[in-house]
Amino acid sequence: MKRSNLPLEFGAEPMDIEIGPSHPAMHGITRLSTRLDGEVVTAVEVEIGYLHRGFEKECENSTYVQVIPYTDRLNYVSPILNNIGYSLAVEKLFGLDVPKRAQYARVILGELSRISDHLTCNGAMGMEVGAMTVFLWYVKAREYLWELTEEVTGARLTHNWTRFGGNANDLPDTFFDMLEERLKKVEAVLEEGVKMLFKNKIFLDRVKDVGVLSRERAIEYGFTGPMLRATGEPYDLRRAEPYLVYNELDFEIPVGTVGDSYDRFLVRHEEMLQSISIIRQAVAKIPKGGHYQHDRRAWLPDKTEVYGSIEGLIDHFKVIMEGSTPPKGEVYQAIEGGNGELGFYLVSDGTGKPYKCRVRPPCFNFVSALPEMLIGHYVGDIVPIYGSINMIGGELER
Amino acid sequence: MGVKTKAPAIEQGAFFTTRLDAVLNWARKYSLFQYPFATACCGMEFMATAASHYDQARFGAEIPRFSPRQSDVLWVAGTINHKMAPIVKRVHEQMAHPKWVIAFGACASSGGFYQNYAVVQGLDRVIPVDVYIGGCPPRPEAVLDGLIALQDLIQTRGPTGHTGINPRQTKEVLLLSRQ
Amino acid sequence: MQTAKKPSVKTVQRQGGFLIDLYLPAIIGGLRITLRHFFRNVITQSDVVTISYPEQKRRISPRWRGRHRLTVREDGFIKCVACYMCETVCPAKCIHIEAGEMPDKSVEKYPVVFDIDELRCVFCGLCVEACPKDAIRMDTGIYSMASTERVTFDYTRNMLMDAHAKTDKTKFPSTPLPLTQEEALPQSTAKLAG
Amino acid sequence: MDMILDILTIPLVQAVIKILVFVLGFVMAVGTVLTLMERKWMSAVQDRIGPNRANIGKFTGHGALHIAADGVKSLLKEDTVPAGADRFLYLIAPLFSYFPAILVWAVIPFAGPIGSVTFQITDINTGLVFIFAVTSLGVYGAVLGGYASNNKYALLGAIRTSSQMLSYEVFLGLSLIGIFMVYGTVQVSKIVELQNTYWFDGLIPKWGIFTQPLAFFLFFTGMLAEAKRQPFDQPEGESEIIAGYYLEYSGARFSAYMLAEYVSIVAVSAITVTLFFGGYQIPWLFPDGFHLLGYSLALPPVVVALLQAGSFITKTLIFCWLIIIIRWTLPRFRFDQTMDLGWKKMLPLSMANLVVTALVLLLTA
Repeated sequence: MKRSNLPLEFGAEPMDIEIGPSHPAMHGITRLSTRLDGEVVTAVEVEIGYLHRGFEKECENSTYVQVIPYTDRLNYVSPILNNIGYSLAVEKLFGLDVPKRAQYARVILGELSRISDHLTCNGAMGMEVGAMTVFLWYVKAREYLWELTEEVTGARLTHNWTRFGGNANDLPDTFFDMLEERLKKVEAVLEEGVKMLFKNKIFLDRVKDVGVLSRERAIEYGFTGPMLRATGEPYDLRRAEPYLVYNELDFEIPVGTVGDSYDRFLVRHEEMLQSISIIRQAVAKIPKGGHYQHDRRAWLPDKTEVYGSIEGLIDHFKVIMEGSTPPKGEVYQAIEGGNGELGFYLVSDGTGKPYKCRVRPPCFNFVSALPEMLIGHYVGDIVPIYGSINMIGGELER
Repeated sequence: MGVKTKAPAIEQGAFFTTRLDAVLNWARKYSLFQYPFATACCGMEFMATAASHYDQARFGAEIPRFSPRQSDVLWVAGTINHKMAPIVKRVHEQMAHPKWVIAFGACASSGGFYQNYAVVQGLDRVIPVDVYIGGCPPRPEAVLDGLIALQDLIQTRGPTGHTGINPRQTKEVLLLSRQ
Repeated sequence: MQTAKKPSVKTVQRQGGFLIDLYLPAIIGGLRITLRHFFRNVITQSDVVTISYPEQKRRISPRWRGRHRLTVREDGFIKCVACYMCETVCPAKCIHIEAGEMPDKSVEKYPVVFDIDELRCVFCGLCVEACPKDAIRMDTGIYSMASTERVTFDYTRNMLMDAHAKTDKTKFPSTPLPLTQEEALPQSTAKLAG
Repeated sequence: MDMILDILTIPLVQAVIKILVFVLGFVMAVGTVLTLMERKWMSAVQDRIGPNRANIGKFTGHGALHIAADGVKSLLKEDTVPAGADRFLYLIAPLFSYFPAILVWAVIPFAGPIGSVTFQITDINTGLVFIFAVTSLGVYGAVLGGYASNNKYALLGAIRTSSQMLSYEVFLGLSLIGIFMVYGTVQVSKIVELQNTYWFDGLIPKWGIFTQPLAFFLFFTGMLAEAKRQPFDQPEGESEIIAGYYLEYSGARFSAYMLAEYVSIVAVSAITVTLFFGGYQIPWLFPDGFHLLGYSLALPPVVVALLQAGSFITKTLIFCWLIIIIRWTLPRFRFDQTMDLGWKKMLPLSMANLVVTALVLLLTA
């Protein structure tokens, strides 16, 4: 148990209190064993594992394409980003090229996913300090985006949308018809959120200067994503190690100055606005063309071929019976997920199933740093600090 | 596997329902305080159901009470693994009678596609379940249908719900032995 | 590997200062917004986004992956040829097929048993993609399954074919991916068996 | 007939009737309805519809029947007593939470007197002091409940309640001393009557809000804290200590706590209205009718009393509504910030208010 060196107030007896695993502030699944001196946290131990679902073991027993639905459920607030990360890793293994249109489509849906992730996180942070209304408005905005993704992928949350060599289906016309209207609605909700929270002293008092982690400590802990950027380090994989077509798009990387909950909140807010701008640019630039490039080792041929030719049918059967068979080798591919660097490390032994599939979840590092962030703060601070790290059980514990 | 038919309808004669019971059950079904035991992805859809677009509150199932004493219905939304199972059981035991349980989504109902060492293959191996909602995760519409199904159950069966452990009537391939 | 572009950085603006320390301006500003919502919703209901679900239903995407159906040929026989593709690709292992032969050899192979445990199904849609015969689809538009009994989630072949008969094909046109066999074969003379 | 009238003149009988009408007929009824109205109003703020499904046949009453459903259900729910609880205290604690919210009504006038009949349960001449004495009892319900539950969360809630309520009482009292000074009395009926005097030839009434504007803000904030409403609901602090001091209560006792919260909202509103918004007074309405700028309209005393009661009830309801809307607008303070606000900001401010009031009175006297 990590302890602080603070002397006990009044020499009172400390109180041990278990927070979680089922506690409104723990998002369901983490346990904090805390020791309190009055209301001040003096020691914390984080226990995780309440949502361990054996993701990596499941991957070893599944073919490459069967893993895609599992990745949906890693970070279940921004599933498409996981899809994209995993597919990029497998495509790297294969050496596949993805059609330009599919890449743009991935960027568009990926950024929609990022917005929905940040909406949930910021809304939940509002809820945890008592601003329930803001949370419900943010969830309402998220609903607008989910309708959009549903239009493309056929599911609200667990999309299973990317394939090796492209996407399962193309962006339909209805999607583009709805998009601009929905983005406007989301912007309106964000604007309301700004008015409700951003200048409210009560909210600012709750989040300012709590959970501070310096830039150096954050880097030592391996922070990435909004948590790192809030400390002032402009590290964003979309720029640092560009993938897809992010090099063709303009956006700014928001950074904070202090590295407290408040900076994280602001960075996420600004990122949503940047994502909206990225989506607008991508929609203007998206080329015509195919959404899927067939490679016979990777995934199914076009249905026309399957129905019409014996070679197509054999390819189809082979890839399903044996799975996609990438060459032997190992790759690491990381993308900027909702929470930070979401990396997939794949080892292929040339068979249809991954020999090893390891995920680098961004929020594992955040949770490891939790004791350092919490100790010395009040009980009431646990909640907004915990909310600001956006712990997602699915990717934390896999 | 043989042909399955629909679940047998609840036998009307088997339960002697008086007028008073009907009124009491009516009250129970429109005042369902909930304990959202949200662990995973389904929790997101639970939020969506409670939020403005679907507004679960219309059915009187508002007010998430995180104290098991004060809640009537336990929504188990998300995967329950072996580490979490005792906690669900404990929360269920702490709930004041009458209480009901809704298994929300594939993972809670049956383990979903996590058929491995970590995951409990269905919540009904740990606590009795009154309503199952299929889907991964279920759409909010499905959730509301589940809630309506629970309300119907309360109206017809009264406070007991499904007594005892639900018989596992599916002939699924069990990868794990019973816990 | 693409080359890294120089990032443009924007420092977020932290709020603070005397006006904020007064509490009241922000409280009044917040109240203005909530009151606007309140009065709009009480008087005209113009902001209310709620869908009164059992009575009102939202339009769902034609691509929505709902409960399965098993399609049939024009002569009414099941299209499925029991090739086990869907069972193989299913990550949830929720499909169970047993193949059989017709005695008169009019059909080479067909599913005697085709069960789906919809409670285990994760609605990923891989079975639809994996089907070489366009025999299984998830475009029934049935998005809601809830029951007090577990058995009601076990769907047999006949129940799934029944879902096909009941599907409103105009409301949910064929998904772009599985073209029908007839569409796919305008130039081919030989029909595949089945 | 004469006998009935005779009985009605006995003060005790009058008091009992008044208690029944005011407390049961108004306070409890409004408190109960507020439980539903909070849900409906918060839905309106959040772009939702809110409860509307409970029905008898076709009748739903826009959700009104949910009150009945909630009431019946909670009576039927199992009454849990946690292991290790102090059983006696645990069982009686919910009753204590009602004391302040109900007793306060003893001194609050609903309308002006008609002859010798007053619309006030009792008009003790230390009314305001009585209100203080009673509101400070409110802490017992929470502290006993939290202490007796044998639960650490509940205990934290209880500790928070006691320190919050005790601290806020201090400046609550100080902020009201200004009212004493301005009206020169602590008798509630007198304070209300004096709020019907006017500045500028009968144009602007001397309501508390105009004579003591700063005190109003301080008092209202303090009262929110006394009622444990957001932004001061740390004792219940839903997101961190779950339900605070009533965490372990279920069924009827839990509803008792919930209802007590709403009843205390009504009480808070009524006190605020009485002291700062003229109580039952309608501007320019005197016991014999309206008088404004030389124009006048004579009214019989019964009509005046009815108008006054209506005005009092309307004002109270508006405040109930405002308190609920505030809850769904603002985040909540952290516990130590609540204390900071009380001791470091509110207390000096209320003292400053006293000094300024005293100076002004001295100069104008």
